[in-house]
Amino acid sequence: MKVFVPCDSAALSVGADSVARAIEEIATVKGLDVTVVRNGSRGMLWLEPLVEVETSAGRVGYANVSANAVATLIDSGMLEGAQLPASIGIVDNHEWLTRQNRVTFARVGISDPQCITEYESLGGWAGLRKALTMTGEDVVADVTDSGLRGRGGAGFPAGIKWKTVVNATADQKYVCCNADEGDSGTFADRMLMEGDPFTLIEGMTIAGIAVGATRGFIYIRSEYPHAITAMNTAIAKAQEKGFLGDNVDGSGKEFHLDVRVGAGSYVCGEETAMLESLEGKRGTVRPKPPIPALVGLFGKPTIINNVMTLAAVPMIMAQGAAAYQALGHEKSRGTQVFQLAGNIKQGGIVEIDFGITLGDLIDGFGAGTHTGKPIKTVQIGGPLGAYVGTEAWPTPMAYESLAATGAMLGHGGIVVFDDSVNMAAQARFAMEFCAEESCGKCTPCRIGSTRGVEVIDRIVAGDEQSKNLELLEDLCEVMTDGSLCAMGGLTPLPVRSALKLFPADFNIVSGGK
Amino acid sequence: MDVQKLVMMGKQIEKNIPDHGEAHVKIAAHLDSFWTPKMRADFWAYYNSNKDEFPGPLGVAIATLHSQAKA
Amino acid sequence: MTQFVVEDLERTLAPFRGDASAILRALHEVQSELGFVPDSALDVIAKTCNVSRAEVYGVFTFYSDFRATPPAACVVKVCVAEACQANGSREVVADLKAQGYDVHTRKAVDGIQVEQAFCLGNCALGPAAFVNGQPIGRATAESLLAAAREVSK
Amino acid sequence: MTTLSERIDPIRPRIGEPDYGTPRSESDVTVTVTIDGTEHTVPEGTSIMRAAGEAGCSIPKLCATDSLQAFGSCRMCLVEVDGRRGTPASCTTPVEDGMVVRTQTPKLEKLRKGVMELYISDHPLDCLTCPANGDCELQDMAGVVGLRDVRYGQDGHSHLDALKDSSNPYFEFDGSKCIQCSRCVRACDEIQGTLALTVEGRGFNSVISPGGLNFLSSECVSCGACVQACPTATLVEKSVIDLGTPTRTVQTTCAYCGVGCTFNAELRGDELVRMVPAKTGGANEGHSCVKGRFAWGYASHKDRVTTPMIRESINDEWKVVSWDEAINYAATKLKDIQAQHGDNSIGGVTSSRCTNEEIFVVQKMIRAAFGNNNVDTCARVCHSPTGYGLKNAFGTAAGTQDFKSVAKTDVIMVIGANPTDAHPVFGSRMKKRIREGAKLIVVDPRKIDLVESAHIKADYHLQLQPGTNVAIVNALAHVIATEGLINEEFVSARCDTASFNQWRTFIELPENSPEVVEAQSGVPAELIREAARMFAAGPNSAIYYGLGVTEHSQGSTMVMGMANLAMATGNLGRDGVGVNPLRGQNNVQGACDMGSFPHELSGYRHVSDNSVREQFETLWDVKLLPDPGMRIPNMLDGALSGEFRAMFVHGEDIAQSDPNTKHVKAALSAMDLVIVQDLFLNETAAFAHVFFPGTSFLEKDGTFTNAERRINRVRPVMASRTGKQEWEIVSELATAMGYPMHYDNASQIMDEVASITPTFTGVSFEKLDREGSIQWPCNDANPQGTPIMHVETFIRGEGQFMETPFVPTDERSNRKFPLLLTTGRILSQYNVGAQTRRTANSTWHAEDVLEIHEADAQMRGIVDGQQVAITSRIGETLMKAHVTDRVPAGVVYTTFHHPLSGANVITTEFSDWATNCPEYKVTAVEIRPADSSVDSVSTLDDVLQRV
Repeated sequence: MKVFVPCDSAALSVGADSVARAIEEIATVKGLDVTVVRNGSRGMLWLEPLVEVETSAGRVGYANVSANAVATLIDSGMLEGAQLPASIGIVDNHEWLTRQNRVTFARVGISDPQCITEYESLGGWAGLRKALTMTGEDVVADVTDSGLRGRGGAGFPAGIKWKTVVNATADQKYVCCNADEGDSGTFADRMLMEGDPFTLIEGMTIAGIAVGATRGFIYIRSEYPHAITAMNTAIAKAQEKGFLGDNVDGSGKEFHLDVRVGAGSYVCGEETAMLESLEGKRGTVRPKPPIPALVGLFGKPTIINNVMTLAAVPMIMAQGAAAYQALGHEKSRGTQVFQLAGNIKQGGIVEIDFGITLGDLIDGFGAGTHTGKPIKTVQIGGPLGAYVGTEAWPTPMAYESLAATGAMLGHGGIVVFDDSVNMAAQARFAMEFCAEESCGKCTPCRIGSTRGVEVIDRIVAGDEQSKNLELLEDLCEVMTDGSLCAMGGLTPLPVRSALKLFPADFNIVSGGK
Repeated sequence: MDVQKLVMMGKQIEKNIPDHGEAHVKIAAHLDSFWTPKMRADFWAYYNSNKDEFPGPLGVAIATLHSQAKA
Repeated sequence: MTQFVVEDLERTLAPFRGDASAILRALHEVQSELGFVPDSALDVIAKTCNVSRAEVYGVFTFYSDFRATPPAACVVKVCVAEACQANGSREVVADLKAQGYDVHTRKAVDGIQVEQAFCLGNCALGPAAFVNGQPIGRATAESLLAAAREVSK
Repeated sequence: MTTLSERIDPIRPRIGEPDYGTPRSESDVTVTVTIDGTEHTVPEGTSIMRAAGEAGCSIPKLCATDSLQAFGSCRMCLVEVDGRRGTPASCTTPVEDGMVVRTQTPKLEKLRKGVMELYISDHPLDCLTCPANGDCELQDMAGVVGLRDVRYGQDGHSHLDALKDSSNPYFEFDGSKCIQCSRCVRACDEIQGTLALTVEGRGFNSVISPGGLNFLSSECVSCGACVQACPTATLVEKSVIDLGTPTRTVQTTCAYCGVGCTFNAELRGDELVRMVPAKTGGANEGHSCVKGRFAWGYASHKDRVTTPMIRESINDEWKVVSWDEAINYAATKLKDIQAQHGDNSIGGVTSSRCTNEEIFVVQKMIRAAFGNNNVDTCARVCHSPTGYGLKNAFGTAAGTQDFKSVAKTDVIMVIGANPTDAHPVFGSRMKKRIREGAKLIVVDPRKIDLVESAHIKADYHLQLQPGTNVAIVNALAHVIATEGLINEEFVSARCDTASFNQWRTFIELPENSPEVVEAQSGVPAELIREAARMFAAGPNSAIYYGLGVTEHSQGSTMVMGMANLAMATGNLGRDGVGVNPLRGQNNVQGACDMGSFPHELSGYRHVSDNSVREQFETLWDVKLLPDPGMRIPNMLDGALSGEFRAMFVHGEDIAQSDPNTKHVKAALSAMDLVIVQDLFLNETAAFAHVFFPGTSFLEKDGTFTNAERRINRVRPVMASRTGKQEWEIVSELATAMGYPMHYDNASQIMDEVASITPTFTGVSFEKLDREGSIQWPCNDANPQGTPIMHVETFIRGEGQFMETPFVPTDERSNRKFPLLLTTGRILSQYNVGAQTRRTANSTWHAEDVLEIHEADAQMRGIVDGQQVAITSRIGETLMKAHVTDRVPAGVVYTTFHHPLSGANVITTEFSDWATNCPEYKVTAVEIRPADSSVDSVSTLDDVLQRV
């Protein structure tokens, strides 16, 4: 009998390991034929640890299981799929999942992430095998035709980037996966790497084969130790099975993949800073031009894509560009892996076509706040994203429609705050975070962020408020238009939006003083 | 100059100029180019009374120079 | 640093010999070996990777992970980024400070040291934390200190 | 309290060279761009900033400077480009054809002002008392953008209380003034290649750091590139702090090594404030080293003698006399000696430290007024084999390339040279090329920095036993000949067939095989084979060599061996190849060019050539001798045998620099008259009867010729402290001896050189002032000079191959003297140290030390830092031991910068067979611990007495 206990680090953070141990111990004591499978997480994080028991009717879920409760649950028939207070029924039938369209996350939570044969049995390697029969140009054309856009935040069409690299002449090219998922409120990359690492390996291998890059790197932040282990283990297995190495799946083509680990720097998620860090250097931002597609890692043509972008590629190859292109909203094609985070009742992964409204995500999937208090604001797209109020609920979640409201999708993280939040503190934090994490290269970001904290403090303290409001506005302009990268360039977004939506939190006296 | 020094220098030159039967010409040219007349004369004087010490092209060279009235 | 440790490090770092792109990896390696990066290790890394000491120093000081002194027996990292703020991480940090654990000074008390982190990727179950690398969700000052004491026992 | 605008002075015209912000693009393709409504055509790859700057509409900037790659950090140079979003930085954005750029719009003005406001919010408002006042780019830019008010105030978080680092003797780092432009860090990386600087921390807490140490204890080599790159007073010369900002500039040439860097001497009134390397300098292109940049204070050192002095006997006190008295005294004595002992009883030595003009008049005085050819030069003891060898092979006694050529080299072979210490500015060029991917072969007994240092690693280090150069070069050539790697096409087209065939037969002999040579040299045969293949593969392979080649008993053979190797592989006559001597002193090349050798007149023409001699005789109105005169060793030997009685020593310290000090001193003591012309009472002056005070390079008017044959102008930065130019003194001495010589100025002397020297006919001060510098040959055939020689044919016609049998030196290690001592230079000191020891450079290298391998040290009970006695069969000296793996077992090494340790006390009389260049690089020695034993204490006394 198979029992599934997630190995995802979010599940671990609420005791999944001890639950798994408890089940094994009791099964041993009782002489039960139980195999505990450590699957990825289904993404219904508020239910973790979510134990699933395989039954003839399907996998029955038991939510929020604690190690202490395991004995009682087993005694009460959990291993037989009994209906208990903790039970959520057949997991696949859970409305939270049935409403979604899991493409990139199709296998996450289903399988043992490190079982390479199970990966194959669930459709893995089909995309790679197909790509190996095609020319690089044709693979790139398929990616272009699918409409896949970079999921890291900028939304740049992946196919165009790949085409630049495929057309570049060089003795060495690289594929770099940006797994420096540093935005607060985002965890999709981590969950995919922990929950279905072979998909990322497959996506990167396809990219490498397509553009003629023989080496790839996955840059993972050090805050993700479990993802690092998962990727390293999976890479070793893929090498052993011949999906990586000098002769990818017997094709005679070469692709080598390595994990590189960050060391506590948010800005290394910026692609050029990531390149510097991959070269072992200080993670400072490079000016563009030249673009990394032409002059990237070690000065060579380089594809840089986010985990979600690359993980979408196997499906696009396996099922065809049209299938992916058929999903989505306007110019935002395919699905987006939204992450519901912060003060939310039902937090987790929602993969669904672009175009779902913000309100549907938060109220429909999220079911309001965790604390039960009213929602005051939502920050979309990480620490550099705008704060919005409930007036934004009807906005379709897609690149252009969000941009039109002055917000941005970013990496698809949505952080919910209840009405206890003070938005001046949040605006100050945005500047503080920038001051803490700025690489320090360009002046607007390096000095501006520190001044931003000071000016906000003066505004809140009521010190020459109108003068300082004007100064803050000027500073935001200098940072937005003058910064070298998005770190300094977008920090004003949360600041300005907080100020605009919630001036009272800044103690602003009408008319200033 | 101490004539023994000149002998040492001459022999060193002889050792460093490979001989295919024409080394004495090269040695003579070298001494002609770089040695003062007095050095050549002193050396010849020594050579003249110690010919046994110079069985090789160096002796031929200094003799040649002398015959051209350059030593 | 004793000669013995230097030789140990040279052995540990041998795979990076002559590789200027390995500074960051070498620093990770040293820190995982010793728990911190002693000043003399910077010179060993520089020599190994065939780079200048200044380059190593620049990298060492850029990344917040690296420490110049040995860590406490237990290191607690509390996320203070937005999603965890929304779930009260500011309060957790304040509670910890009230008990003597300051995320800014990182001063160790009873073998426990508390640091702040920006996002641990557990944003739906915040406040998120790590106790010596072990993830903790829905953290409170009490739950963290309890876990930390368990670890440093 | 003064207001901000009062504190920020209005911009004044600044001395110094224009700065276009980003380097020149080398592209041949041009694009046309519209900047502020006007079209400009520039090379593709030019930045918007440079295009605008060249067009005269300069864009505000702080982090950009045209000696460094664009960085894009300050955000002062933002512009608007039609059809593009946002405000790109003009430094990092290359122009494109048809691009329309606006550099001045209200939006840009507001942004720039906003950025400047941020800068000033973290910068002290002390412009008026700041050492960079009037020479500060931040101050200039604040003025340009019209910043009047800093609304953030200065109470916020700041670096105003940052500590100063004054550890470097020459410059100070004041972190409170730093704007984090990283120009210093980038200069250390891109220009110097040391990477001693970095940014510590990140974000607002970023600070510049020499690797977490202070500047002095860091990897910093004090080249000054960071100081020069700094746009504020963060990194500033202490002399500027002490004396104030300079107000005028005089361009001149460094007087240290053979690189010949061009400097702008910056003065405040008549006081020299600093020396700044000139971007227009042909050899250095804006770079410098610690010696040229900072170590010029010796020129005004209290030890300088500025008045003539005479004495009857070297046991007497010196008597200060007038110039007339000194000159007449010397002339009368010289004439008396000649009357008594014959015309050939006197002679002189020219100095490679002096100008071409000074050298020319000295050799002219000797040939015309002394009436003999007893003239030699200190090149005798360094690069005379280069002259001999290269002249035989190619027809001219000079290096084949310009320094820039190395940028096109694919395989660099460095033999017996240590460029990062001895020729640092060229060393940086070389390192840059190596970092770009050029292969490197180092042939040296010692592990020099090029073998392994930050970002540099030799592909092959042939760590040979001292004295086996020729064996190695033969083995390299043997591999090339026997493995079919000879460039037959080049050889048949360019070289003499008969000599080639003879050489080929010789070089293919088994005695030259790597396997045989391995036993002689200690270098594994396979390494020699692989290095030879790499060199032959090129495609552009170049040889760079130094005194480790020439200062051997087979120095000349080795030079010819390298010439053979270059010809056999076709590596001559184009960019990126060649045989390149790295000359020791600033004007070794010039001293040789000017006819300083006893057998040659200017332009390397033998005195026996009647037609040449007749030209000089006509011009000088004097009869010249057709036979070669005495070389320095001949003169010294002649002094001991009584035939040579008087010597004019022009700016050379033979008592310290020539081998076997004891012998040299005995010879000097034996002479009736020694005339020394020098800045200081040097070791040789102890034996002198007449002392003519010399002028420092800062007082000279003339030219130096560097290792790449580049004639650079030397201009007087200050008035002569002796009241005379050195060529004046020499002319007056000649006149007093009865041969009238007179020049109104140095320019006339060069005109005379040009009138009679075929390789110099196109050279004049006027032309040099116009062109900056010229590489000879410069004549009707090459009016703009000759950066690369032997392009179509060799000067001598066909390249001449020479057989180069390996003849081991007679100096061998044995049971009594089991170690081989070899010598070299260190970065901070220069030769005998007469100049550098009189500067703060001694901070880095206060004494010579003996490098010894751990195995040799252990065997003798020697520990690091211990005083040891070094004994050769010639003498003994004392030094501290430094136990290191830089030298292999069996070899010890020292520098020769200090008279106290006096390495030449122990060097031998052996010399190059062809040129008598001393064999400094091989001395058999024994080492023993020297402290605590009675015996060694008395030895130390001996040493102290000797010096």
